[in-house]
Amino acid sequence: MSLERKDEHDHKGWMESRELTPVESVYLTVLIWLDRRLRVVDYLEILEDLYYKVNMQMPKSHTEQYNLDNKFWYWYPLYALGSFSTVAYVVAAISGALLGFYYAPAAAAADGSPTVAYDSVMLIMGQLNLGYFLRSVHRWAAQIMVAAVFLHMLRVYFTGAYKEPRELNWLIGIVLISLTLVFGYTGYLLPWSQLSFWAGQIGVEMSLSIPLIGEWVAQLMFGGFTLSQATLQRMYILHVFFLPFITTAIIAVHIGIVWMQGIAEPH
Amino acid sequence: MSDNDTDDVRTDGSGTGIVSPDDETPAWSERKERTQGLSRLTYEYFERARREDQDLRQQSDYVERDVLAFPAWPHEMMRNIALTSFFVGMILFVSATLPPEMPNPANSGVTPAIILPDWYLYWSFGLLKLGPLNPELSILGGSKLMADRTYGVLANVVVVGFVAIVPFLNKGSARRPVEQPFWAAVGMSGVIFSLTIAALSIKNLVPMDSHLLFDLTFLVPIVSATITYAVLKTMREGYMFDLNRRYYRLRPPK
Amino acid sequence: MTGDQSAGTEDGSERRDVVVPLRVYKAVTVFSTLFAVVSVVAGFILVDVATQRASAPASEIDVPVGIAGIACILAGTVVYAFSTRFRTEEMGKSKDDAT
Amino acid sequence: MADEFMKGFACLMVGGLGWMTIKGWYNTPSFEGAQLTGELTIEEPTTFDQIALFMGDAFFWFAVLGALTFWVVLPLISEFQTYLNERSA
Repeated sequence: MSLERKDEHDHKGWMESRELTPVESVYLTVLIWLDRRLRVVDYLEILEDLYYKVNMQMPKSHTEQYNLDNKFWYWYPLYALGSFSTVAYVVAAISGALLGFYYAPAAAAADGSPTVAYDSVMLIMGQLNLGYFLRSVHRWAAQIMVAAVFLHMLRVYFTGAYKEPRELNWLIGIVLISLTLVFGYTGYLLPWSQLSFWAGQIGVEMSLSIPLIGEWVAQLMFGGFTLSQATLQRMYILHVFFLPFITTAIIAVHIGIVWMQGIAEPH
Repeated sequence: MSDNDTDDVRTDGSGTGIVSPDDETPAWSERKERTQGLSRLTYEYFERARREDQDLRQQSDYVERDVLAFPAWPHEMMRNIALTSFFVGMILFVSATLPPEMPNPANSGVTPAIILPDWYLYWSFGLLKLGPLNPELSILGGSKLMADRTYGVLANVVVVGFVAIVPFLNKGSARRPVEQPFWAAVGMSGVIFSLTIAALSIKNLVPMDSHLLFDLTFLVPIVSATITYAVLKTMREGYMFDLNRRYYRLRPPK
Repeated sequence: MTGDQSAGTEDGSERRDVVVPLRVYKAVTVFSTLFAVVSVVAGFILVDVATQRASAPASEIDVPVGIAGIACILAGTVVYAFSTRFRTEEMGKSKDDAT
Repeated sequence: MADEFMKGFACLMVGGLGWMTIKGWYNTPSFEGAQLTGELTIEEPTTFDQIALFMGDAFFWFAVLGALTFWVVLPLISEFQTYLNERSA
């Protein structure tokens, strides 16, 4: 900005030319006074300018071109569900990384006595400053991410957005939704509480009942046919090492394809 | 809303209509030979959209970039950032006010009253309880072809598999549910089934006779699909009626 | 939109609209939002202090501070609500688009 | 129209979140069993508890009545008014 003062709008003259109630004129006078001194609006205008400079480089969006805004805007929340699940994923990743400083996947006994894993979660919940909030954010972000992913899939289904040329992205989406569920399941087992233990039992039985490869799958995923330390260790590594890498990569591909193809809007 | 009452032909809310006034225009019957109604309209709309996009790009004020539909940046992202910040606020609010519970340590000796995964796996858990539907083969002397739990795992595979092949079953350019009542009805039955099967998986918590619940699990989706189909079909007829009226008002039959 | 102020719509709901220059509109939006956010947060902090984070028995609540807190919250709300009557030229009311 | 939908939806969301929070605090005795609709978990409500319980009910009715107003009542009234206007015109 130059040092020269811009031509200011004659607020005083303008206000006198209007029929304003006393309250309104006081209100405006105060805000204009603040504006003259703090100039916050100037900085926001720079941002606005930047936005429009970028914006002008782009072709018109469909809604702009066909003036659909007033008809479609209340569906926007449904179109934001994809980004929303990504944001929830990021929130869960950050809080999960912080939780990782305190959690230890150790000594999975099943005799009703608290294990190291259980104790570390109790420590996070009870003693750590804001620890309960951290675990709470992680858990809620996960829950909400799953819900958002389900709703995102429904939106895509009902607006027919999976059709040509987006079949591939639909398939990738199904892989992602499954990964999200596995993410949730492995995380559910980590505190090694009663719920975790018995959910783990169901998992072992499910994998054992797969024809032909059942025993092999149980060995691979759960480290045996009964729940043990190996199970907890595997769930932990799946949850904090394998799944994050795989899921992040696939999310990147998923969003990249959306980026290239554009968002499919119903007409 | 108000568009329906105006006399000029506005098919999608923008300027030009699909009916051109000259004699080169194919007759109604010729139009009808290709497709009709909403799908026809959609086709026209897509064609024009593509053409205008093409024109815009060729004006070369724009950066050369192949956008097939709706640019993700910045139009979509700006909107999404605004909306998602509300959602993140919601996450922080609920996590500050409602922290998670912590049950007792794992104990293989005590079977808890409730053995459940998280809510989002209820549907999968419910599919494991479809034992009564497992076919019995008389050849095998009434014994079942596979164990009930194998059957349940298989049901999961079938459901996910069906969802996966949807894009290859449902083709065409129809987008809105009203354009494709059948597929919307299928989707609706799927949504309702995922809810009823989830209810089935927690049947000891649902205050209802378990046999009735089992039957309802399969009946309710079918009923809701029928209702959806009927409603959408009716809406579609309404649109068609409106389109026809406008068409004939413009070009009255001889 | 006739003139600078249109009082109410046809269905009789009185709602005052004041048309202001764009710059003033921006100032109003930015500063009223800022003021509202700050005073609502401050109000909650005051209420917290007055009631010792909602743990004090009823007799030990610091009444003046508590009332000041609630007044702060209300003031923020009122400022924000008041800002919605200002708009600039060519800014249609959303209701006009819909009908 | 869209405006009305969003307002009703906002009422539903705000009211629902508030209701869920209060019920989570006061009406969820344990993880096993009734969630949000269980028995009161406190014996002698203090002033703050009473305020919170009242707020819980207020949120609930705000959600229900707010959504009803914007989605049902107001559209009905405007429909009725246009009907009356058309008749008188």
